Amino acid sequence: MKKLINDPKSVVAESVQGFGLAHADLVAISEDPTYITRKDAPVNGKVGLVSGGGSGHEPLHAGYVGKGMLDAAVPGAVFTSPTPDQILPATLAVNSGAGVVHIVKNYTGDVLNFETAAELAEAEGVSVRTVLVNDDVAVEDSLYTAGRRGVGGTVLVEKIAGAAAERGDSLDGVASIGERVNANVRTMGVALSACTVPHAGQPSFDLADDEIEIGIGIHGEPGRHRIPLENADGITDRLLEPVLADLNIGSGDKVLLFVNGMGGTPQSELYIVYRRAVQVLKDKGATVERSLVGNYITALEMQGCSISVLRLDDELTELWDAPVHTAALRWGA
Amino acid sequence: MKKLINDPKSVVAESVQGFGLAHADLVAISEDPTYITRKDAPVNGKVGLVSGGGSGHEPLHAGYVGKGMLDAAVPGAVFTSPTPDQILPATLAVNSGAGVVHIVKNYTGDVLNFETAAELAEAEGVSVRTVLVNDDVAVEDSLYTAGRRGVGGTVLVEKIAGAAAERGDSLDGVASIGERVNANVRTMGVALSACTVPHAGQPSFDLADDEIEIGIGIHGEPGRHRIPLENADGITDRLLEPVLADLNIGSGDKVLLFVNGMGGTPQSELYIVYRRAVQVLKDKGATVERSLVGNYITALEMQGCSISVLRLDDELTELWDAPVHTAALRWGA
Amino acid sequence: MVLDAAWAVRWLNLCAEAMAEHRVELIELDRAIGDSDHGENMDRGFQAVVAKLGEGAPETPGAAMKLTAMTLMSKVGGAAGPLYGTAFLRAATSLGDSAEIDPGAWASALAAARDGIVARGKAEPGDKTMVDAWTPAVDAARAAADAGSSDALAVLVAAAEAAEAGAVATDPLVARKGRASYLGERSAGHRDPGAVSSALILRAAVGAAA
Amino acid sequence: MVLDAAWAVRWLNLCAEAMAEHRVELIELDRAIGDSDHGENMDRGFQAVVAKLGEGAPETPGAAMKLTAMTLMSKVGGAAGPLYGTAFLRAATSLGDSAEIDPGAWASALAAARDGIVARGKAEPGDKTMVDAWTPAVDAARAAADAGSSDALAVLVAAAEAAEAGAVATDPLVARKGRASYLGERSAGHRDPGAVSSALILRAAVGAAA
Ligand SMILES: Nc1ncnc2c1ncn2[C@@H]1O[C@H](COP(=O)(O)OP(=O)(O)O)[C@@H](O)[C@H]1O
Ligand SMILES: Nc1ncnc2c1ncn2[C@@H]1O[C@H](COP(=O)(O)OP(=O)(O)O)[C@@H](O)[C@H]1O
Ligand SMILES: [Mg+2]
Ligand SMILES: [Mg+2]
Ligand SMILES: [Mg+2]
Ligand SMILES: [Mg+2]
Repeated sequence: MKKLINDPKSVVAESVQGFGLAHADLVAISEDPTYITRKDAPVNGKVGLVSGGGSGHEPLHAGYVGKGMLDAAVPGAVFTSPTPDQILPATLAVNSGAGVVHIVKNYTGDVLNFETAAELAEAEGVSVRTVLVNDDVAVEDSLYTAGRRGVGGTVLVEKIAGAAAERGDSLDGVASIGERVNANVRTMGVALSACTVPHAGQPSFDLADDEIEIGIGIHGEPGRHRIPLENADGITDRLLEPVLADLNIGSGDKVLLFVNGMGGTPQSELYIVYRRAVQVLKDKGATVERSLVGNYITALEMQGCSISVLRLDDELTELWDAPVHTAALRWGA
Repeated sequence: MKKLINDPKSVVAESVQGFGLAHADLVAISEDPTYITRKDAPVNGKVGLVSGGGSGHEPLHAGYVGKGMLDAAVPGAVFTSPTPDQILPATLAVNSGAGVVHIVKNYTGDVLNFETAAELAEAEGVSVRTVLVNDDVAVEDSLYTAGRRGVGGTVLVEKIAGAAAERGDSLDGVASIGERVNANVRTMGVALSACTVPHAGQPSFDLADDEIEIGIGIHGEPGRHRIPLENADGITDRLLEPVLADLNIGSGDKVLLFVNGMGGTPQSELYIVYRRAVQVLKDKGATVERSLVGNYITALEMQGCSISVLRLDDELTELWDAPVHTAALRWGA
Repeated sequence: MVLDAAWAVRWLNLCAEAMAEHRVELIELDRAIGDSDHGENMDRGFQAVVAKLGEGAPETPGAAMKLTAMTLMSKVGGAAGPLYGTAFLRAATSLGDSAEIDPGAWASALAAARDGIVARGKAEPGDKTMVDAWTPAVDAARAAADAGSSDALAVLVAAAEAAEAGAVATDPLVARKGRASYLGERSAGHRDPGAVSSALILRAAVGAAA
Repeated sequence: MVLDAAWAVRWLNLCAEAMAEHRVELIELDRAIGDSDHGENMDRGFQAVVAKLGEGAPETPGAAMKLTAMTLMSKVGGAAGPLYGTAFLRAATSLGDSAEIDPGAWASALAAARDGIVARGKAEPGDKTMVDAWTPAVDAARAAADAGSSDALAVLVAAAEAAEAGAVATDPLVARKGRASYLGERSAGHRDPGAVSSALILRAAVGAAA
């Protein structure tokens, strides 16, 4: 295992410290328990937005703390959801009295830990609503399973719900915007190589030189199936097809197209995938109104990408365009 | 070789097309010959800024085309400098009459091709000044060698010279600001793994599991020497030491600290390096006034990083802070 | 053999030893069908329990288990943290403040723990989770206690053996809960890491009484 | 054998064949001490030359070489593009519009080409660059021509052989120019890719005359 780290046990703490030093104009850091808040939190009268999850997905979530997006991010150990004793103080720290929305990716660990923290916060008199993100079409959704995972769509939920909070929407309003985004976004991912969790010291799975994993998540879990390496257009078609089918995208639809790198893929390759995805959407009669291309929700140094499509309406577009000023996403501010 | 590409021969063309589609609000694309211009080029009365070089360093240079930075970017084949028949029309396209500055990384190929293009442009009545970037302390600088390479400092030269052009500086003024940045910035890099040039199909060099290359450039060239893997703090010290020595950084100096990922390194690791670099600078009595942490000048999917330090003065700081709106760097606009 | 506070402390210390010893094995199991963190999480959690116990000895087995519940909840994270936290909390509640645990009370505590895991995680037997270790353990402990065994050790042993067999029996299952469920059919042929750590915990209970 | 326009066209086509055939070898040489693109660049450049030649046959050797210069300049990029572009341009100028090249004129054209490379690249013999193939080739061609050989083939052969020996002789050198110079001492023990492609070009000139 080759990494620019000092010790697997100090990866999260040291990287959060570095992040705090580099972005001291935007965020404040709590070291024990670990969480990151907007520097000006709590913002008077504004609904607070908290997200979190295992580390290793950077810039998610700390990179999205700031004006127009999250009020707090709560990083767990690498690929391990954080604990209530981190989530609770983060929630209290960003509550201005207007209540707090938890944006939670649908994994058993995240759900349970945020659930406990929400109960404890309610017990301290803070109203909490939870938006569960579950946009991954690679995973079967059923009552009898853990349900679909939260992946790329999380970034879009955080941005758009963040804009709703910033414009002054109520607690229920912010939560319902977040749910609307989640209901209209779907994602599918591919890995060309695995990632290595620092304390594990070995790649999360073994892929032959001519194989790729289709339907991977963001935790180095193996995907749904393994196929021989294909060219970029073929892979793009394969990822996009179930996404568009599940969303029933067709003629006249306006979408946001998000091509996300898993951490170890050059930007040039993401643009090659993006190019093909635009062609496919155009062929379906849909219009790409907004785009995002880059490493926004990653799995350490994994090579691969995910494609997310969000069906836009005027309000979602307006909220997407609203000013945002965070370490990883910035415009209009 | 595993890449999200269709064909090694179409990598640059398709990725530029995708880039153009994703950033149609910012840039216009010329496909043959290949170059990217600011959408509103030429900007009336403003000195034009053109940079370019081999592809594979994305977001450099296309990602820096836009308000407050470059007017045009000219991408060559992967790791191959572009030709005069690309550079010349790009130069003509962004000349508003105020002349054009070429920002050229110091490699034999870039220097020769830009030199020819500049001569041809002058022959067509366009005044051209060239700013040569050569910030890499890994390489010996002497009249009898090819001289130091242009690496991380290029991003800072492009941003700051871009701001000078945007505020209306003259041709000579913009060039001299660019030269001032170059004179005050030094960089050193490390690779944990090699990259694979698409048409070569094999990693550029072979590194054992417990080895790293110190003093690498951005083209997958092997570095100056190979050492056993060290921890992040040790590597940071090793990179920073010659940078600070060459710049003679000491008590009272104000600097911009730029920790750059080579493409395949997780952000969390870059922040661990950044954290240590801040400590070292603080110990020397220097103040980190501005920072940049992320993948800004890459070598495809190489794992590793470079550290650049720029000695700031009030004017450089002001120009760094000036509004910029490009695909990869954006603030204040 | 009496199952008192001293036994509980010995047990929890042995849990920590077991997690440290099997850390890599649990990471490897989780690597195959999950995200490679289970061994790291359990090791970190039980080291914290040991540290907590070092600050002052709990007076009853129930108090020891409550302290464990709170510590695991705040140090483990992931799915296992809240599930084990709830399990230890429910067991502690079931035991109340009695100074010693008799076989029937132990069987009831195990049942309460298992019910807590099910309440939070919604997994059924056969879903390839830690429930597949706990459910046979609960049944075996209950049967041994009902058979009138007044030998606490025998009840502990019955539970541990059943948990171990339950963990082994997860091998062919297709996961329907937890992270392994994302793999669908590909999850078959691997042992569930949480079932294995559950068996380690119940085996440590035997060691503490032996 | 006369070195006329037809010979020049044959020569340039053979150059393209040689670059295609040695593409991987040149990439490998550049991978060791450079950035893995030399074979790709030369192959792309000479394919473009062949395409250009297909649009209409040049009337003189000089015209063929000028067309080659412009094409390489606009299609190769990197260091090699401008260097070979200048080399062919200077050779074309040296040859003027004569319909046939005699041995002395060929030797002068090679010298002009080499001087062009040196003027642009500032490399000296021994710097481990293509100059180390061109300089012995120039000397050998001049010597053969001065020896009064009226046999053009003998002059071409002398140049090619000297270039090949010159390329081999770059093996132990430490690079002082071009990308290999960044490696310092580590560049020793590898052959310079540009010296090898130069030798291929001069060998193709022999093939076109044989
Ligand atoms: N819904 C559930 N019910 C019961 N146990 C579960 C459930 N989900 C996961 N588990 C258990 O948790 C274990 C994984 O724990 P761990 O790796 O620490 O958490 P994570 O899956 O969040 O990485 C699984 O092996 C399984 O036994
Ligand atoms: N200054 C120079 N003078 C002469 N030849 C040079 C010089 N610099 C580089 N070369 C030649 O160019 C070759 C490399 O060409 P190529 O790989 O196509 O370009 P790049 O180095 O830009 O990738 C070297 O092997 C060397 O022979
Ligand atoms: Mg986990
Ligand atoms: Mg090159
Ligand atoms: Mg796990
Ligand atoms: Mg090269």
